[in-house]
Amino acid sequence: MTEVSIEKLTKSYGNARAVNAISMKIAEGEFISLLGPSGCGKTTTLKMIAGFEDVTEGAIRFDGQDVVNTPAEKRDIGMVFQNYALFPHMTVEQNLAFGLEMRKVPKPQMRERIAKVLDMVQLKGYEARYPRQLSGGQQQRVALARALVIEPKILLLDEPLANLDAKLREEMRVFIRDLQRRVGITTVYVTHDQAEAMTMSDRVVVMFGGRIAQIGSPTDIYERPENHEVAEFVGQVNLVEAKVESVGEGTATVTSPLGNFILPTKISVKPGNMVSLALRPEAIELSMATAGQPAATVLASYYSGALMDYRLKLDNGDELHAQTFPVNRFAEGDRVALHAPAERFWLVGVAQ
Amino acid sequence: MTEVSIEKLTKSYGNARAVNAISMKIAEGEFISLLGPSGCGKTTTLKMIAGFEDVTEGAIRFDGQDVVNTPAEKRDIGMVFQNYALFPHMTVEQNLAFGLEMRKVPKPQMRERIAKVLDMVQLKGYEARYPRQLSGGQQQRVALARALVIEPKILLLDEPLANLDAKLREEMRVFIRDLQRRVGITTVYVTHDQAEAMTMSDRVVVMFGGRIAQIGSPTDIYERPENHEVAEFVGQVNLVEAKVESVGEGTATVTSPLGNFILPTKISVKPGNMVSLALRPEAIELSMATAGQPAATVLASYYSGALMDYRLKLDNGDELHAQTFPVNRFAEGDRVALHAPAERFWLVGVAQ
Amino acid sequence: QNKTLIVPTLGGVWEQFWRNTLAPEFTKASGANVTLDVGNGRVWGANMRAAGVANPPYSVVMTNEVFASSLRKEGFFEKLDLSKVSNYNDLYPLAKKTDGWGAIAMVSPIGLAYRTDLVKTPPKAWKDLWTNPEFKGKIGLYSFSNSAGKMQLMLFSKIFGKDMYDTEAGFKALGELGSVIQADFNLSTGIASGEFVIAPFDFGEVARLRKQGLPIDVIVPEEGLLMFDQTINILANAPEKELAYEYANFLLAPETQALLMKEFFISPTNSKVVVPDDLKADVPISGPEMDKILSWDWDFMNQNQAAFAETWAKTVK
Amino acid sequence: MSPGKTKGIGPYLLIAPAGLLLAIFLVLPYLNIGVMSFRVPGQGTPYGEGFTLVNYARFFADSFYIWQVVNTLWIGFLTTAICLVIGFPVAWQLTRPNMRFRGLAYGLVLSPLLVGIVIRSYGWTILLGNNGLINRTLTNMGLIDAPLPLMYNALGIIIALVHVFLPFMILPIMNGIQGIDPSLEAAARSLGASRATAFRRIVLPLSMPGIQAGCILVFVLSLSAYVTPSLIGGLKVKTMAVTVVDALIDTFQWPFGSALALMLSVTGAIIVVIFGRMTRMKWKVA
Amino acid sequence: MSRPFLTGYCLLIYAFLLAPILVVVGASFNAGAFLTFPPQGLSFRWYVTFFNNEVFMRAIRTSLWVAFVTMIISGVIGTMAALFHVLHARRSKDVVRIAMLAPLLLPEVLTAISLLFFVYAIGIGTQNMVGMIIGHVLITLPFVFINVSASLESFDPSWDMAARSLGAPKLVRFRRIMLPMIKSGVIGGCLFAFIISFDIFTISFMLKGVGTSTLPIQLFDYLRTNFTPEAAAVSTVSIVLTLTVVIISEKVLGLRIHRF
Ligand SMILES: Nc1ncnc2c1ncn2[C@@H]1O[C@H](COP(=O)(O)OP(=O)(O)OP(=O)(O)O)[C@@H](O)[C@H]1O
Ligand SMILES: Nc1ncnc2c1ncn2[C@@H]1O[C@H](COP(=O)(O)OP(=O)(O)OP(=O)(O)O)[C@@H](O)[C@H]1O
Ligand SMILES: [Mg+2]
Ligand SMILES: [Mg+2]
Repeated sequence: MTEVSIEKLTKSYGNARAVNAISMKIAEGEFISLLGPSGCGKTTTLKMIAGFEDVTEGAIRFDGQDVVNTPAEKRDIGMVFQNYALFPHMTVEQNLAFGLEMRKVPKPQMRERIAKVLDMVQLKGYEARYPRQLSGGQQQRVALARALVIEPKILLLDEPLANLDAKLREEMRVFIRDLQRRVGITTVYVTHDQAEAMTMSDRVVVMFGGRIAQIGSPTDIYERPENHEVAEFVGQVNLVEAKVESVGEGTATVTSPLGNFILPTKISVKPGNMVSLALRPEAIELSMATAGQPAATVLASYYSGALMDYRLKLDNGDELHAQTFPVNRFAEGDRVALHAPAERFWLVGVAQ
Repeated sequence: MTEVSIEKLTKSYGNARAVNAISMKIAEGEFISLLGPSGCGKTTTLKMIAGFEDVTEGAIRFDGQDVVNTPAEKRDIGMVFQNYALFPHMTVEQNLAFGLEMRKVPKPQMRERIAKVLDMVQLKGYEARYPRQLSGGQQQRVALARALVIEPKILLLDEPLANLDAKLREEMRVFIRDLQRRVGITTVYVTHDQAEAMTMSDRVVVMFGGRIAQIGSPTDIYERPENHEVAEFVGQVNLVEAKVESVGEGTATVTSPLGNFILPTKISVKPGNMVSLALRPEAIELSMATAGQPAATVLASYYSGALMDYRLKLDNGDELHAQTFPVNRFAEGDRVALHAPAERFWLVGVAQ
Repeated sequence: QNKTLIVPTLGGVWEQFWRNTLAPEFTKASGANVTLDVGNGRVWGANMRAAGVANPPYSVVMTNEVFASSLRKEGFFEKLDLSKVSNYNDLYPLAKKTDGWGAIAMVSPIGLAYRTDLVKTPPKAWKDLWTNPEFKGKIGLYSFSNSAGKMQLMLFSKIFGKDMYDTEAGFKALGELGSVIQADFNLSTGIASGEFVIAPFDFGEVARLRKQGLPIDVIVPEEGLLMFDQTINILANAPEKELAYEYANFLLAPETQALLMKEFFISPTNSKVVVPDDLKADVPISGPEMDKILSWDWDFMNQNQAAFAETWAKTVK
Repeated sequence: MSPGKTKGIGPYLLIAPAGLLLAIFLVLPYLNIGVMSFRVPGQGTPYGEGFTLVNYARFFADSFYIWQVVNTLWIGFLTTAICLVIGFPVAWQLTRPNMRFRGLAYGLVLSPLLVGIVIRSYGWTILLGNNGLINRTLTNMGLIDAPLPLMYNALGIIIALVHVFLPFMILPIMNGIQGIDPSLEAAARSLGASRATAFRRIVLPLSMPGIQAGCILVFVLSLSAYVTPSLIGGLKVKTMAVTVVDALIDTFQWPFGSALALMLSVTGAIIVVIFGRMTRMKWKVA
Repeated sequence: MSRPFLTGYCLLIYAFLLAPILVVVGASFNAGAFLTFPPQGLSFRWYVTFFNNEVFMRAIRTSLWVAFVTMIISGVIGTMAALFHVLHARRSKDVVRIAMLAPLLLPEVLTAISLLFFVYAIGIGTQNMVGMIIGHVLITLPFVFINVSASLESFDPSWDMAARSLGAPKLVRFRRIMLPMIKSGVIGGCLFAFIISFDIFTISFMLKGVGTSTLPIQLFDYLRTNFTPEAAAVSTVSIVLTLTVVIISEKVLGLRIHRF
């Protein structure tokens, strides 16, 4: 149960800043995800919180105490490393026992806890194996188990599920979330998987190039992205040209090929401005075209397991991407009608 | 342009068989994915094809030639290793150049090819970095680039995108697929990501515990899984109790809480048998309940970015999982009607 | 084309002197080239044994009598053809002890040296090592592996027992000597650094140390002197026998002996050499005084050295 | 490592040059020595007629020699242990990424080897001797009355051996440490291990290949060292190597010397094998 | 261990390593004619003497040459043997190791003597330096072997696999991938081989070619008779030379491998 607060945290490698003056406050027991493209500084941030990278500038506080000079082992953290960092000379069991030994957990209790966690990560029977005798995914699970078994105050997870299949991943998520809630561990979770970040986190931090682009709840991030980059990063997005007709109190009325809408606006617009309407592909529903509705032509359709992807062409030439369940299938060249509720649109500034 | 054929390939570690008598034929220029839970033997299979693991039993043929005794370096393969295996003492550029040097590609052409690939994996400007100065995802991309730049006859990719975010992943997929098609590289792709396997592959091989469970096109695998395990693995699946009413020529008529269907059957059933009806969550459409339709009560709903997940309870007490776009949202306790087309159901044998 | 004689020589200053002075002299006298081969009795012995009696790598060898005597037994050397060694007759009797099988070309008498600054009562006899408490724990000795070590044993046996064969007495005395510091070859370091203050030293060495500024002096003990000897031997199957004889004769010549005396403060073995006054201090033993040098039964020593070495190791502290 | 390679004669070509060299120039010459050790000791000749076990009997019958073996092993063991303890931190520091003056430090580590044995012993005599710098300083300061026995005993031998063998411990350990991923240490600390514990539980065991190599080298070298023990030990401490050398080249007891030498070598070899087995890296063996 | 403590500790060790050498270096600047410490006044006269001493200079040249040849031969075959030992030997591991260590386990004198008899038996004799160099290779081989073995233990086979997947033949893989990864072991082993060969006494003494001499022999003989500071000067010069070589190789080759 520790509150973590970060202030203007910066890490430079030579002239380049891997992490650039980021600030955030993570509440006790909160589950926060770091989301961002490869190389944006997620691992670096995590390592600074853990105490493995020197802080170039800024402060890190646990419960108000500056910990920049506290050695890693005194911070009571559990960490899953992106490259696992399993101890090659210890068996799976010894790897898990290590943290417990440091905490002087009595032997019988230790054995019990290890057995429980191993069971959860589905590696029962692998106790005596050395890391190099395990598959990639198995190693990753050992790394996860090793960090979880100590039930630390702060949990730092660096893409801990990247090498697992969907089923296992799902089960691991539940397991992590359960433990985290039960013990009340403040958790920072690094993932490249938007869906994972969305389903697991209390809040999501989106980073780009060492800076924080947005912090907010998953719904915030997904449905009210503060800028186009965030919107694009956390999901696919369609941009449709629109024209501002009139401006009201924090809202604007726009006309577009998809219809006319009154939308809240955070950017300053004037009547007559050309803007972009943003819309997620899965917000679009398709049906056979009937007259009087916004319509489009199917350019291409892809099947991807659970979903159908359509590339559509509006009559004004703009292209759209729609994603639906493969209940009704449309073929290339079909005319389809588009439906999308007004609240799924948002304005993203002047279209170039 | 090489045809790869594998026959009764087996790899034992002591008594345990990591790969157990698998056979398959990969056509020239085909793109095949190995899909399966962690530890099922994917990496081991790949390494045997590459020539890095001794074959305990069985044969591997490239274009009909047995290669079991051909050293790896003579097999003209490109491989991305699960742990990258970048050369730590070489810069990014030197890592990429290595394979080209082995092929005696002239300097100017080499430089050009490296620049092109680096551009594709979005690592322009990183030429002079050493692997240790890169983030996890960047390293993975270098590993990918290193295997691709040599344009080998056979490409073996072991979870090459596991550490990348969705956007980059998507772009890399297109890049890999493009190159693979253009050069006609026979490709074996290991992934834990079902969707990836589905979208990229000509055929998918599903493995469990060292054995092949099913080989088939993505649609085959997803929509006509040969058994329950495969079905479960490549996507979520609902099982509904049903009763066989009558049996026809390869078909059976069943009654179930979701309605009555005539379904093709591969398993032998007799009238009066209790069987399971399988159905994917996303095949279910929900609407407000009206009389006369199969209906259920919403137990819980989760929001996960693009999708809504519902846990539903049928009136007979069975639970179902449905996945829809968040167009209509239902709350806990709502009564909903269920729709699902008959062709999305399949029979999976006697329910226990 | 000139012939070449391989001349085994000791290293360091010896080699330098041979290279710069003696070899050119010999070349001038004989017209033959000289190849110097640095080593010592052990190496030459090993080389000759390895090569075998029939094919020795050398024609002439000058080494300690202790090595020479066993090699002689093994048949490597021949009895000197005295007609070819005209200088043999001028040698002191001491130098002719080998019965014509070799001739001692150099003698470095060994006395008892002590640090003049660290010793209050200078010694007079070997016995003083036991009796003067000043020396307790500060005595240096040659180890048994050195030929001087073997002589020490025979000397002490003679002093404390019936004769040199009474080694029981000798060892008993050695045991009573208490702690001594042994060195295999180099005693100079120890005495220079003051690790011990008294030890057997050859006169030449003492002279050198004194010249280098070390406060050291050496006495001729009442019981007599030991010596490092260098016997010159001719190989029975020498590849260059004529030259070898020429060289042997050259070494024994008074002119050569004088040169060696000046350089190394050895006691000349050729009776025709006169020690000039300015060298008297550094070469105190010459002429009739050569009688003070005791001689030893090397056959006895060689036959029993295995047992003696073991007893020595167990006895000397 | 990678398979396909272990097949055929390929790998044996790697060991062939060393194997041949040792077979021709070590094993063959030593056959002679092996035979020699069964010869009848000679009188004034290297050996006499016929064969006998008397040389070995003489070794086993005399506690003087048995004790020498014990003594030699003990000195070897202590030297190795001390080298390990004082060498490891130096090796560790030399591999730190931000180490400055690495070249210089590396050179310093090697420096004891650069001074010939005689000169080096002279240096020690100046320092450790009864009349040496240390003893003189302490005496002048009035701290001691009689000189401390720093030389002419096992202590002096061990000091001098540690000094000259330290490089043989440090370099292999450095090689071992360089193979350790620093994130393993980080992982240990994230689990609550202090620097010291992480060092002890992670760095130390993972440097085992280097430690093993260093210990074997130092131990073997200590066993066969004879110049240092004879110069620094003033021949007061009997070690096997010194006795062997005496027997072989000073007193011409070739049969007995050969027997002693072979006993010493076999003992050393057995200890090396046992040590190798004890420190086998289980996690590397399939 | 905390950083300052570690640094302090290491400085102490370096002091220990240097102590007797400083004595020697100090003595070499002795103005007096005798090898004493502390020196009686400072001067370079013994260096001048040394550089003008043709015998020493020739011995140094011989030693350097022999050490160089020895280092190359030992370096190559010792590394090969280590490769076999770590990568290929299974059951023969112990045997290979003991065999490779044998030259150190056996007393150098005995090796020297038996080799001397052997070279005469096969007709090489000591007319040239072949016998001596063989002896030097025997003695230095274990050092290369042990050092290379130790660094090979931490070579990750997946690097080799990656290189093979890129089509690199065995020798190229060795030169471009493995050698850079084990270079500290190879350099360490070769340095040992060089330095030890430079310092070998007994083998050289017994087996040196007739009429030649190496520095340790010269020095040894010299010290028997001339205990002057010149000997210390010789040592000092060889330390300085080697230190320079090591520092330059650190700058040029980098003695540390950047793996992580
Ligand atoms: N050296 C070994 N000794 C014993 N078992 C091993 C060894 N290497 C791998 N295995 C086992 O073989 C099985 C297959 O391993 P493999 O690496 O092929 O799995 P995978 O399908 O690649 O899994 P993942 O998706 O987790 O990477 C695993 O159960 C693993 O534990
Ligand atoms: N030692 C280093 N020297 C220079 N740059 C570095 C170093 N380590 C990391 N970087 C750079 O810092 C940036 C941030 O790296 P970081 O590992 O934090 O990324 P990340 O967000 O974890 O990415 P990924 O998702 O790919 O793991 C990257 O651009 C990387 O190239
Ligand atoms: Mg990262
Ligand atoms: Mg795998």
